Amino acid sequence: MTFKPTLKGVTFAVAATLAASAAYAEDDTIKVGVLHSLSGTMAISETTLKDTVLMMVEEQNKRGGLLGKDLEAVVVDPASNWPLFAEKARELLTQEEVDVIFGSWTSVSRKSVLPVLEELNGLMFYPVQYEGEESSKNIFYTGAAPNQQAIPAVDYLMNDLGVERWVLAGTDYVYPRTTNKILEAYLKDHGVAASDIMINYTPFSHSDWQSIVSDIKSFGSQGKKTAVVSTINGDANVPFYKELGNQGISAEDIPVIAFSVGEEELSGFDTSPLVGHLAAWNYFQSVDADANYDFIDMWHAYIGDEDRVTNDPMEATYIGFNMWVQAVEQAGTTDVDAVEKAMIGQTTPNLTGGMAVMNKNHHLSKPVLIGEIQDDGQFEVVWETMGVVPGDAWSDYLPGSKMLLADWAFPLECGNFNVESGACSGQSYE
Amino acid sequence: MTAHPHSLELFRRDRVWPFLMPPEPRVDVSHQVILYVEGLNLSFDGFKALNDLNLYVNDGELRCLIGANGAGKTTLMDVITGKTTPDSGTVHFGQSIDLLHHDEARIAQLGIGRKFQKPTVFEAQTVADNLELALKTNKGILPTLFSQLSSEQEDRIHSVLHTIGLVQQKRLLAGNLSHGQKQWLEIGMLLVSEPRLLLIDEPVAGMTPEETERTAELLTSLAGKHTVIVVEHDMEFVRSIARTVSVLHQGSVLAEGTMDQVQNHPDVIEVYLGEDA
Amino acid sequence: MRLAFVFWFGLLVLWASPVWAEEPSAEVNTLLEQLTEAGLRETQPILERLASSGDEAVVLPLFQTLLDGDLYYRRSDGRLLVETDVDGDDHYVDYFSGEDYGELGRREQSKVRINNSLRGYLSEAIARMQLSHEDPAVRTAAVRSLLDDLDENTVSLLAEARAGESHREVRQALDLALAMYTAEQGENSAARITAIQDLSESLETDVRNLLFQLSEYSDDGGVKAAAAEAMQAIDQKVTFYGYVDQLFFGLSLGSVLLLAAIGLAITFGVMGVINMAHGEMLMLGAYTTYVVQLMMPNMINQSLWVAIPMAFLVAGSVGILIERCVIRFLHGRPLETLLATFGISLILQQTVRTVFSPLNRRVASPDWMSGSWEINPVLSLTYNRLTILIFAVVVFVALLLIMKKTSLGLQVRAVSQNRAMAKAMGIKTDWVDALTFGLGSGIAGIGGVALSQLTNVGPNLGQSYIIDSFMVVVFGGVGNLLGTLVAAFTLGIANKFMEPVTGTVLASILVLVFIILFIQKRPKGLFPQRGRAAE
Amino acid sequence: MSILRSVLSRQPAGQRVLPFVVILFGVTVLASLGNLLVPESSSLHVSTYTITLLGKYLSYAMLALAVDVVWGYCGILSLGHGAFFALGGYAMGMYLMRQIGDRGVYGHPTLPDFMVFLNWDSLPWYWFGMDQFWFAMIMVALVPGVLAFVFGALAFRSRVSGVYLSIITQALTYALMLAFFRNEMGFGGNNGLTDFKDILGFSLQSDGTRVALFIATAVLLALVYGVSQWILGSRFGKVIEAVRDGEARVRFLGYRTDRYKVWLFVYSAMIAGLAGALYVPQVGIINPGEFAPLNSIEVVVWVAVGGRGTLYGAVLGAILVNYAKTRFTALLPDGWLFALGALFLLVTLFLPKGLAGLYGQVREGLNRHSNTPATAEETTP
Repeated sequence: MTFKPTLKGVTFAVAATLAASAAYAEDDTIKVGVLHSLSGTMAISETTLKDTVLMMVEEQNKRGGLLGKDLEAVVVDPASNWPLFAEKARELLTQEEVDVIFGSWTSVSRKSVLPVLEELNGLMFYPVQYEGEESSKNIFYTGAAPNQQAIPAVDYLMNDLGVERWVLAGTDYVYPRTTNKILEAYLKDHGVAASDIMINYTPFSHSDWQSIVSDIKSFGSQGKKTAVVSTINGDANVPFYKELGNQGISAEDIPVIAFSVGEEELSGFDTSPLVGHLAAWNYFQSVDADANYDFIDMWHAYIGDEDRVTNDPMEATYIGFNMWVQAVEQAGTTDVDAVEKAMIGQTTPNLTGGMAVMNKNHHLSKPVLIGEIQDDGQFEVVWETMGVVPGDAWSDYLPGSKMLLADWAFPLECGNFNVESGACSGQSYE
Repeated sequence: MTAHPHSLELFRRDRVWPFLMPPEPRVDVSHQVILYVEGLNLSFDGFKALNDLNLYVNDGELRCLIGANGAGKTTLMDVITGKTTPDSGTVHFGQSIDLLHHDEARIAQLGIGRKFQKPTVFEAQTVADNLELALKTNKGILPTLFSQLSSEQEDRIHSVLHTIGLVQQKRLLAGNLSHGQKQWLEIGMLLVSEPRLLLIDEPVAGMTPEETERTAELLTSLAGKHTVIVVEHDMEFVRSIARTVSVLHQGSVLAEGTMDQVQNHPDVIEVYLGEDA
Repeated sequence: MRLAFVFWFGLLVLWASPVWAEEPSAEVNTLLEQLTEAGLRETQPILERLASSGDEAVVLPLFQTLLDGDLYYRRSDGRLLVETDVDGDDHYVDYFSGEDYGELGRREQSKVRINNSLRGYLSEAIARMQLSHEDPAVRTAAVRSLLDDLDENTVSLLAEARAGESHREVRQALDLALAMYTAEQGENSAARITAIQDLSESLETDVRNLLFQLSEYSDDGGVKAAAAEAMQAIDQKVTFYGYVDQLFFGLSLGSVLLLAAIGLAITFGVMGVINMAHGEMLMLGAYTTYVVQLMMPNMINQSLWVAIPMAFLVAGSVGILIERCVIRFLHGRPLETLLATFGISLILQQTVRTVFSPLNRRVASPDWMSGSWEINPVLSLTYNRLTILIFAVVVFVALLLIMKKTSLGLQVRAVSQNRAMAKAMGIKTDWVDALTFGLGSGIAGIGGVALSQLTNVGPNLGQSYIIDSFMVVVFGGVGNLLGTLVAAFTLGIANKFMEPVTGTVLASILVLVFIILFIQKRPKGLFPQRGRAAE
Repeated sequence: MSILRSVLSRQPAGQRVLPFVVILFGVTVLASLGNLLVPESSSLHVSTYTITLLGKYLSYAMLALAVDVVWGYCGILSLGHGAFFALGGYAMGMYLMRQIGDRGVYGHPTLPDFMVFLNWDSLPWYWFGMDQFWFAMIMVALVPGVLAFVFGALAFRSRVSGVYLSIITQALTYALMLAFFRNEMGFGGNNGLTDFKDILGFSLQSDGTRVALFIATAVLLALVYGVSQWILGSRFGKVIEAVRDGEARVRFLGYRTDRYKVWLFVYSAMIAGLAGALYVPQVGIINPGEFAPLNSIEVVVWVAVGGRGTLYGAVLGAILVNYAKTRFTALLPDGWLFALGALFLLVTLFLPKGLAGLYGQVREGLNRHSNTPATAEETTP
């Protein structure tokens, strides 16, 4: 059939192809959707996670697949475009009919996908540390909540380093805003005066840090031990750290503790001037554990490059994937409702030598580690929590969410249950 | 219908609403002079394009401007039509209208039309559309949006088409016309806009001798009803139409008079034939 | 980092005894054994005992290696190792015997871990040991690093050093330290007040903090008043230097903008090509730097000198290619060159992403660009910013000379002003076009080398500078190189002086709004081309 | 009366509108029926995914149309139309946010979640009235319109044109992007507005609402198409085209071209705003990313690909390029930018009039047997 390139023909072609592609859902594989940006600004972080999921899928298939079927990864590229995340999620769920999605990095992409997941009853694993204040029936959060990263980090600075003055520096978006809000409340609870807290926000990809670093320098030279808590995002970190190094702010004078800087970010520049600055995560590549060494070997073998690093979101993906596999095996089906029920209470080894537990609020229990940057771009663990810390969906330090509780187990089955009013609001699933 | 007759008036399709009509420009020519140009000075980066230039043109006159390249002919036209603002000097249209206080569009609405050196017709539009755009009519936004050609206007366009000999090409895109035809079309656009004063820059450049002759006839016939200022290099042509000629040199008027007077003017001879003559 | 190691290693060899020297005494040996087994909290007592063992020849290099994070031990027997670079591979060498154990796997060796407080302890201990170092600069630095922690022991050490010190600067530093001690702990108020008055000349932050403490909490009224007065004097100077600092920041931002925009001032300003791929030329320059460093891993200090001409060639030839293949077909249609070059920019970005991966690449800074030039304790200019500022001006002057003094420049100007006439006069306009575009792109490539020292080297590098570049060129006036210079520095300084008041985001927005309004007022920029030719 | 008559009597324009409307409605009706009436098991079923995708394409088509009106017909290359689109989207988003009411995660009766989270205790003034659909819809057109008016009045009066104009429109959208990223602005910062529940009382998650939105988009696109065709077919349109080809000349004919340009720009901005408002409920989110300069440039490319200076070309270009994007990013994620970049190059080099001009170009080429490159003939900037 031939037609002139008219609007009519084209639109029909669109409709026809799209409709047709839905008809090919095969039943002999279990489909795993991968929703990570492969182009655009977020590609730099997310491409690694796509590779991690593909590696895990390959490994699982080597072990004989799942429920007697092979796993099949379906990769789409939402191109760092937030509305496209929703569209691609819909495509994965309705056209490709995937059984689970591993995806998203930024909060906004998760927020964009969330209504689609709830509408179509999909299942997604979100592997990045985030601001909390959310618990959806259809999402499992395998990254850290603020109480699994920020609060222990501040405890460490306060108790072990004797920090009295605080700079909270972040990129202007929701994660730093929430984290800093929580920290501000937390610090004030611990007797820190408002004049000893400096809060600063910068735009995405900020590249000229001269003034801010110099402000930090003078803020920090008032005689009290000062630390910077950095929630600066992605791109902006390299020029920030370069400026720190050049202006001679050493970790002994003013330590900077970061929540968004991991091995991957450090691999982009020379860390020798930054030795001793800190990061708080639930995993570091340098952790001395056999599970970790195995994982690193597997990663290097898969990616074919000994220089590639591993990082915390990769561990979160690893845990999420293994938990999902266990839950599917336990439920005997990939049906979302059954898997969701089976997920709660799942335990699986993490990469730091302990066990990760999925809690009723869809967040994990994880250990919190604090590492110092080394001159080879790795972190050296200098402190860790005694045991694991359960993730808290709703912060106890925010007035709006103090009274909220997430519990997806019977009988509550609510992501934001208001303890005071007894109401469960904001749910848009059926 | 008992509507007030005046309100009915509002909906007549051949009229725009009165409150949208700009006040009819009245050019006061009680002293017979329609254009006063006095003491114009203009320099670009040190180059004096106009140097204390004075020029008076009578109503209904046909005036030719001649002069070497860079004498300031085109710059003078730019100043009169509002394209360029002089450093000093005044330009008055009739007794009362100070042209320096108006922009190009207003000056055109006042009744000064201009034909450029290079024919600039709208090549992507038809010959008829080109003329329609040039019609003397309300040029405001809403009137233009809702306007329709009235039968008088269509007649007007048709008669101009006839004058410029493009009746056959009425529906042709202007871009497909020959160079001479474009020149004619541009003259037609001038005619259809019924200006009081026409500024015509090199009208016969690139025309065949026949066309040149017709142009000369047309321009002479225009004089009287309209005032015409022609800039031209073709001396034959100037001689054939000119009653009064002004010679521009280095931004000011060197001589003025009939062709013969000008040609025998000592200053002109000196400038054109060299100092040693 | 290997590079840093080489550097420090070199230093070590220069001033300390060779690393693998005599085997230490039994006491030290036991301590070292404990060191490899200790947890972070137990390390400091061991180090203190090591320091007090008195064996400086062993302890000083050991502490230095530890501080540099190069001290490892073998898991099997606890032998101390140093990580050493051998032909580009990390080898582990026995700390004492110098025996090379080759590359050891993750599970065979471990690092002797230190943390920030240990690092602090180590640098202080090293400083104390270095009070008698032969280099006066090292001695000064040692004294200054002790300022924040002056106890009786240290002070007596310092007083002793003062007695035998002959170098002027070291003496000044020592005097300052002793004055601080007197101001705080002096026997009578008169002595304390005199000391405080001496201190008011100093801009050291430790001094200021001490004075602040005294002015707020001192029991002695006279001391309190003197401290407050001294502090006021210091604060005035600090404010002044603050402005100087801001000005420098502004100039520095301006130089970055200049480097980013200067290539565009040629391609867009002179040729009228709206080159949306300009940012990618910057990116190519930055990646060239990366590749050059990959090819000469042991010569980072020299690599930039190779990278600059290379970047010019790479970006320049890509530019010529673009001109020959695309832009020459689009003469006189500036808006279409915008679309075409935008397409090119996407292709270049994706090419880089495919070849080098979407991850940022690590570009090392040469040593002469790290650190800062400390004019005084509150004013220090970072070397990289300073270098880039000078570099930007040099590039600008060079470009200006090319445009004004060479025949290429003359032809370029001729073609840009009147193509047909230039052609008629025998100028090969095609050739000139290609070279001009190549020149603009090449200059952008050089700008990219500079940017690689400041920011991320990744596929998005170009994108983040393209809008700024256009703003600078348009603000300065298209076709006017000097305008570009003035515009870049004006915007840089304006931005930096607004930032403290409005915050970063608002400052950028205000600058943009200002440019939009400015263009309304002067559509042709700060320095417009005038005359009929410009129409 | 005279208006109506003049609308109806403009035959040439009317003739061009009709086939477009017929095709558009045909597709719309078929797709809608395919979604609502055909059972899911059938191969003729049109999935909701397809419906939202088509809806998105049509809103993009409307945006492309808006750009074409100013660029193709008047030569104003706006690299900032994404700003008007996003502003319209935000106005709609604000309405949808207010519709959530107390169903947000914090359960606050009026404040959207992000405000509760920022500890605000009352709505900022510019959020008032946005709970009324009619008011929000006025804002959808008014806000972009006013911005375009202010910007246009400034720029066109001072005769900023060509490249300079393009670049300051880009600066405009960039500045707005930075501004909307700020959390203090009260538009949700980077996250923007999302998690909408319903529109006019209908759940946004039901197929019926989605189909209705899709149909509404199609109807409004047809309407806008018709009105634009009528405007451009009027003498106003002739003036506009004349401005594109020789603005100075038009001024000497007595038209105040700056005013013509301002009003056309305002009209175009309003269409863009409307397109944004239709886009937001269909994709479910609006955030400052829509202001990114890159987006605006992409729109220009759709128009260039389809063929500027023809309205159906713009619509065609938007739909085609976006369809290609959807397919490409699924099949070959790494290749998309290569393809898009190559598309830009090829179209500007070989198809200056876009696909819509392809037919004429081919015919001309056959007739003339000429070897001159197609590009050499183009005269418009």
